Amino acid sequence: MKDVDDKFRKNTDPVPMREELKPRSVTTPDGQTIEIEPLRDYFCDARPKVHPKAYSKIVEDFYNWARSNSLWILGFGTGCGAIEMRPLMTPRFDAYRYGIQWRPTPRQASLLVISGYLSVKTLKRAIRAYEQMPQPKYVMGLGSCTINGGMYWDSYNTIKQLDDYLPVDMYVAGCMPRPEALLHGFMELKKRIRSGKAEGANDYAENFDRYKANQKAVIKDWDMPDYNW
Amino acid sequence: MNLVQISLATGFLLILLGLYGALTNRDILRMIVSFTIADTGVNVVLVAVGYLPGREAPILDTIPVAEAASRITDPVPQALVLTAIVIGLGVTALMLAYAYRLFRARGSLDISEFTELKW
Amino acid sequence: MVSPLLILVAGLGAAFLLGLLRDTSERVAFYVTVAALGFMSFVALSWTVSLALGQVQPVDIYTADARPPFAINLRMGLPEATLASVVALIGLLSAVFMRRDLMRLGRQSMAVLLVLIMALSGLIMTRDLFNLFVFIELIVIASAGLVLLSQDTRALGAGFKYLIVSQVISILLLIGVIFTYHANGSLNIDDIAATPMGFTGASLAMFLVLIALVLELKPFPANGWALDIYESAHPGFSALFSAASGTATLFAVLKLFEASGPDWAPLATGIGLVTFVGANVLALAQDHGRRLLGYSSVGQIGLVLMVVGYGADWGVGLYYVAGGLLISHAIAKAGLFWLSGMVKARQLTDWAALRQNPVLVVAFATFIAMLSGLPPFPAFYAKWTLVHAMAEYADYPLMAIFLIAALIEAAVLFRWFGMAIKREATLPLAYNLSHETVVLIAMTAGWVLSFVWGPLSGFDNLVTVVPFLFALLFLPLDILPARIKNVIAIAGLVVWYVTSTGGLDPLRMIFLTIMVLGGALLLLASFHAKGRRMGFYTPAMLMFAGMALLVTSTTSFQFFAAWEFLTVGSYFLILRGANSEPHALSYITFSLGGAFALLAGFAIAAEGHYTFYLEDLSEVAPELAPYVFVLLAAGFLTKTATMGLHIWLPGAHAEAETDVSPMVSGILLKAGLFGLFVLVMEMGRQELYGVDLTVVLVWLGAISAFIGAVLAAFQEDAKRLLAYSSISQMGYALFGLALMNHLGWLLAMMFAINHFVYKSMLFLAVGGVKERTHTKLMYKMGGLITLMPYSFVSVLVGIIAMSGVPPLSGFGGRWIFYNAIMTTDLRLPMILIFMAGPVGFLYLFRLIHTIFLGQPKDELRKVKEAPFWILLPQMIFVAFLIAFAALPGMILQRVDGYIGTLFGDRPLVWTGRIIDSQYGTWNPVAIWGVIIAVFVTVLLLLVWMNHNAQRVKQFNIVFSAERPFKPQTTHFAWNFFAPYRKAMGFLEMPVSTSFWTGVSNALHGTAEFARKFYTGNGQTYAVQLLLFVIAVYLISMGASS
Amino acid sequence: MTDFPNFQWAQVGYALLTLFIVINYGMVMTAVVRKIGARVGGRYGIPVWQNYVDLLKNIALRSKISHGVMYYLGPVFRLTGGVGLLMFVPTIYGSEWHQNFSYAGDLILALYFVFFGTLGMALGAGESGHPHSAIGVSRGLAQVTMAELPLALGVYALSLQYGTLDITKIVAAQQGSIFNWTLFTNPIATVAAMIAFVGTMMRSPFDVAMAPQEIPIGPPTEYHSSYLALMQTNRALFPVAKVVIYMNLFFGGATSWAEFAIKVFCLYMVSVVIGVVHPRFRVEQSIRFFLKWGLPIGVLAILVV
Repeated sequence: MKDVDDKFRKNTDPVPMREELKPRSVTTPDGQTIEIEPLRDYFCDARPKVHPKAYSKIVEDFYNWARSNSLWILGFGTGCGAIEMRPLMTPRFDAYRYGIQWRPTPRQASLLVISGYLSVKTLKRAIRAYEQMPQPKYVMGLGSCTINGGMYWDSYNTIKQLDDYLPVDMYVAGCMPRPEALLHGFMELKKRIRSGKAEGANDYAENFDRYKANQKAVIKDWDMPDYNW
Repeated sequence: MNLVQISLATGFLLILLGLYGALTNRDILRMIVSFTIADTGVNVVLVAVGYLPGREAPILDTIPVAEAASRITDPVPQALVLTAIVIGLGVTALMLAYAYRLFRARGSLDISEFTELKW
Repeated sequence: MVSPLLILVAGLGAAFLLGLLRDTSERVAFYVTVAALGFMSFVALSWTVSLALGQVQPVDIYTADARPPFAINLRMGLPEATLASVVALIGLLSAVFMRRDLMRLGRQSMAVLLVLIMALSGLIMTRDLFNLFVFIELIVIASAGLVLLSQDTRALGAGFKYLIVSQVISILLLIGVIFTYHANGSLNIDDIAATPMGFTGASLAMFLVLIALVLELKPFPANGWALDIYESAHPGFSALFSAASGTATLFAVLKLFEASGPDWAPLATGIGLVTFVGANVLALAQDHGRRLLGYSSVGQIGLVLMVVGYGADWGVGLYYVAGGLLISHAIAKAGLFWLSGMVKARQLTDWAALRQNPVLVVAFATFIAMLSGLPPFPAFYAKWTLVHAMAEYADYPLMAIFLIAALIEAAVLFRWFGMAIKREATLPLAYNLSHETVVLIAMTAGWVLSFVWGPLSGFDNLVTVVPFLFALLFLPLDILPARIKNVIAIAGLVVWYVTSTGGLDPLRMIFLTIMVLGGALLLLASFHAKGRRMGFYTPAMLMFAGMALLVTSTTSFQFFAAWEFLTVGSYFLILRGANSEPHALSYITFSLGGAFALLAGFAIAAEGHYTFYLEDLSEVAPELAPYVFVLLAAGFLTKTATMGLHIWLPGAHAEAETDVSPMVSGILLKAGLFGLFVLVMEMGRQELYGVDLTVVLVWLGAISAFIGAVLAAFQEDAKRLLAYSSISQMGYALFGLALMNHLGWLLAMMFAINHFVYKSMLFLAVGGVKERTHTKLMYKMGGLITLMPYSFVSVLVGIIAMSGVPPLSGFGGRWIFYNAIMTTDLRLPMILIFMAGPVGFLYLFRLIHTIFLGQPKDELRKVKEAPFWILLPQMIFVAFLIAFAALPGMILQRVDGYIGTLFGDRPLVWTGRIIDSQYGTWNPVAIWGVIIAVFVTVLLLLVWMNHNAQRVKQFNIVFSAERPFKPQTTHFAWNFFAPYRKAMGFLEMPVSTSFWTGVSNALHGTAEFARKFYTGNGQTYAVQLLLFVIAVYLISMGASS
Repeated sequence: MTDFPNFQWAQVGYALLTLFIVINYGMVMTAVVRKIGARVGGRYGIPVWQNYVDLLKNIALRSKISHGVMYYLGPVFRLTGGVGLLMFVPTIYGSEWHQNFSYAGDLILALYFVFFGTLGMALGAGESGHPHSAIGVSRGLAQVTMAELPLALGVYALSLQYGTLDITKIVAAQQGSIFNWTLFTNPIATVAAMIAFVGTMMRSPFDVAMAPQEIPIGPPTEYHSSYLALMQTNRALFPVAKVVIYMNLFFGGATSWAEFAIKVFCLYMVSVVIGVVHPRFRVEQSIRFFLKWGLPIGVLAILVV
């Protein structure tokens, strides 16, 4: 391959750590010098736990019923599917009647809707948002882009298959799926939750290393702890 | 105008003259001279105040002591004048000494040049 | 007894003897000089003592065996003997001080010194007018000679200017003397007939004599020559020139004013006042130490001159007052000039060199206190008497001018003192044992003088008041380690508390408890200090002494003296803070201004009675009462830092040391509140121009409460925030007090207690944090809750209590507040109070949030909990707050009963621990019960559900799917209430700061401009002198006709 | 037990009953209100039991985090504030059962206890370390400084009018006829207080403190699971408790649960109706609003009493 200049080869050098995350030493008011290691000092480094179900099946079923009827979606839109979610709040579709509401903060959300293709850059944010949601939590992938890359299957910076990176509970196919399909997806998700099968968070915790490996394989600039509490 | 008035006028004239001189001349020596003139004026005034027309100088050698009180002029101003002259001399001498030292130290006798202390 | 004439003989004789010595034997000459001066001092002193003890009678010495008018006579009475002693002693000490320079210049200079002292003594003793002139001329010649001692070449010019002016004066004097002689036929002062002022020859002659002598006193503005001498002469000589010459000349002036009759007294008063005011104003712009001393000398002598004129008919009282002022001035000024000899550089800031030697600092402080008329020094009694006399004769404008000038003088002096304490010197101290000894003798003399003067005053001898002595005890004890001193101090306070509680009413009892016992409690925090902590305990105990005395005082004099004690003590305390120099200055200026308002108020109230019982405030003549009320209130409001008079407080409280801030905030402010209590208790409602003054106070309180809170919300500095909050809290207390009803007073009392507790606690907590973080800026902190949990708890309890949220004790205050306002007709001020309430949340939340919550900063990740000793009082306060909140009756019930006896009503009914008013109920125990029950239940519920929560770290926050960058950019703290500022920021407009800055700038500008008047040209000075004489003549003749 | 006059353990039971009724009423009412809002917008809206499901869901969450002690205590303070407020105010006039612990204090206690929860919540939110929490608190506190003012003035006017601070007495004075209500006897004070009411209900236009997307719902942004459950409970309880105060002071109180339900609902709807038709104010705008409208009316109220 004579026509390839070596200088234009793919850069495989590891990305240097962000300046603000590098260990550094600071001087305390008393004049001591202390070491700061931001990743250790600023972030909780515990791994996610696998949370058992409630002791009693009746209670767990009851909880699952509540969970399924109180789906709080994180207001996080990626790709073109984000626009399909808006009609759900309108009189025509009115997802509220199914106990579906939108919350602005991951802490209070239980459903992360990945509404379209995820660029690598957005993936990092999606991972953070997902990990910050309390368990049990659910992930829904919209459109073919999240299933197999869709029309971006050969793109240089989108991920091709969402469940390599996050435990997906429900895919809604289509390009894009219409709001009706979304509603249907929610209904199916509810069924899944009620049946006790929607344990994606536990799956994520169990296979944490695999998920991380996958994530880190595409996210070169990994500037956060392994698990974002 | 009797003698007293004339001498009083003269005295005051000298005082004013002296003061005028002292306050308008910048040369220290001239100032000192002016003050001497003013001093003299004061002395003249002193004597003039003590003068009683028709009486003699208060020298008791020539006047019997018993009559002294009615014949001599008031002796006190005369005594005062003597003292004042002596003191005036002392002050003048001191001023001259100062003038000398000022000139030695600063090479000038202009009073307006010694204003580094102010405000 | 040896003849007093020997004083003169010894001086002259020794001077002649020196002439016989060889030029080379300086040492012998010096000993001869010292021996002669010692002998003169001895004679003078022995006469003083004998005369004072009544062992001998005053004598007249007739020279030449003839009686006046045929010969000169001298008199030795107690005043003469005392002043001669002062002159001779200062001469002796100055000789010792100037030893090296005297030896350098040889025996001639010593002879001149001897002649000077002799002439000064003669000037004091002589009763002959011409003899007076001769002595004055001798003094002039000797002084001009001694000026040459200085190694400063500029002194030559100064000396010559002095001679020029002296010539003019002597001309005036001689003409005056001869015509006075002509008019009276005698030169004896006692023979001079009282001359009415008028366009007569005799009057003109009298005028010339008087004005010539007055000119010797360097009256403002005809005194440029003297200032030049002060600035350039040898400090030892300046001491003589200021202290000895001034003293002697002033006495001569006094003699002549006594002789010339009452018509002339206003002349002295006028010139004295103008001089006092002018010199002090101009001194504001000085930064040269000795020239400042010169201005101060001029001012002080002007003050005495004013007293001489004003008190012409006081008889012995005049000697007491003027003498006290004069001798104080002599000692202090001599001492300061001697001190200036040990300070090499000339700027005021260079006096910082004194810090190398703490004893000298004490001496410096003593001299400054003597000059400013602070207790226990004679000038204090003098000031008291003078102002009372002015009030008696209803000379209010004069009193006002005098007090303002005195205030300016104090500001000048304390500005200087502050510089000496806080700045850095450019050159080290020129230490010399004999110099220090001389200074210390002067200092001792000052204290002895106070000891002698005290009992003569007819009041308590302030030097021997036990708390004051206790404070002084710490001066020698200062070599001990701080901890031992702290134990002594606490023990002292507790013992004083235990022994002095008897017979106090509950109101005073509470104030005493807060001030003394509370002080002891706060001193626990001082155990934290390491080392010796020099100069802390004396001021602190002085402050506590003042407060202890304040509460137990019964007369206005005791009250005022205590007030001055605590003011001065707290000033020194505040000055100890790292950056507190300007704030301490503004504190002392405002405080003394307030104190002078008190003085004026008491004086007017007393109507000529020098002893005035505080309870008689209720019987002040109705036409005076409103003015008395205004003045006293102004004084107290300065202390409580009411809006408008508050600008000293934030800096003073914020910059003070960790354990000082709670003292000056938690305790010291209560002194003002106590004063206000006494004021409204005794005087009740007063009306001025139809305005009820208590209504004005209500408004002031409300404005302070509101604006103080708003300003607090905008502070970045934690201690400043607390300081502004104090203004707000004191506003509430003032408001309650001024409501003039039972519950209002109870409210004020409640605030007094609460504010003491939680403000002390918060200041300690913030101080403890500052000890660790080394900053007071809140936005630099954050997230300290885990590192300093105890401090957090104390701040938490403090802010809940302060904000008035149930169940803590602040709520009680609010409850009483609402009940109090139900019974008043005033409604509009409530609006401000209502507005102030929620604003309190703003600053309180900011305080706790930005320090303890939010994001910890890198450099503060490892800080430790505040030191134990700083925490200990806080925890005691926390316990107290909780107990007081649950059982407020344990304190309030007695106070309530007492206030009930004053108003004759009983608005609160105490049933067990329940408090009922006409309007509502307050059941603290039930409130606690319900809140605790609910809280615990909910908490248990949460723990049951969330016991397994994962503890996360500071950056584990949802950040819009990002992560925080750095703690500094994640901690929301700076300009915390930006939205509020946008809406209400106009309230930040520094109206009162601008006003006071304007006043200060105007004064400084005036001083800076006016001092250009002293051109430095000897001839100009002489012209000014003549113009001054003419102006005075025209004015006085104009006034008399 | 002199501190608890006539205390019987049964009182605790009564109080719990009140609490139970009020919480449930609040749960349903807020849902109904939302449903009404949805119907106005042409939607079907949430089920009326949705609040219960959400509450249960939040309690059922498995993983929880804690930012520290104060964070943990924040919701406790919050709910204690709500429950306490209810406990310190008589709910049903004339009913022995629902006087709660109102003998602990009077109107002043209620007014100041309102801040208990707010303060604790603000502290808890502060410890989470989230700047948005602090920003929300800053806005909320800044706004409340002015929003509470007309209420304070109105209450002052009212207590002057009735000569008492005792809520029961104030309610008693309004019995008999609808025209005895403060609303009619002192309309100015009522208007002033209602301005404060609208201002402190955390609804549009005065809800910039919890702007949902800009500073994701402000102070509670870090709260979740049972913390959130406690706060949701308080969300249902607190407005009702607060409305009860207004009802007692200005609208004749309630003599039965039915009257209670209607009055509380109507009063609550005032803020809702205003909320749905007004866009959000910035903080300084709302402060100026209260200065311009609330303050003068409040001043008028205390001047004309």
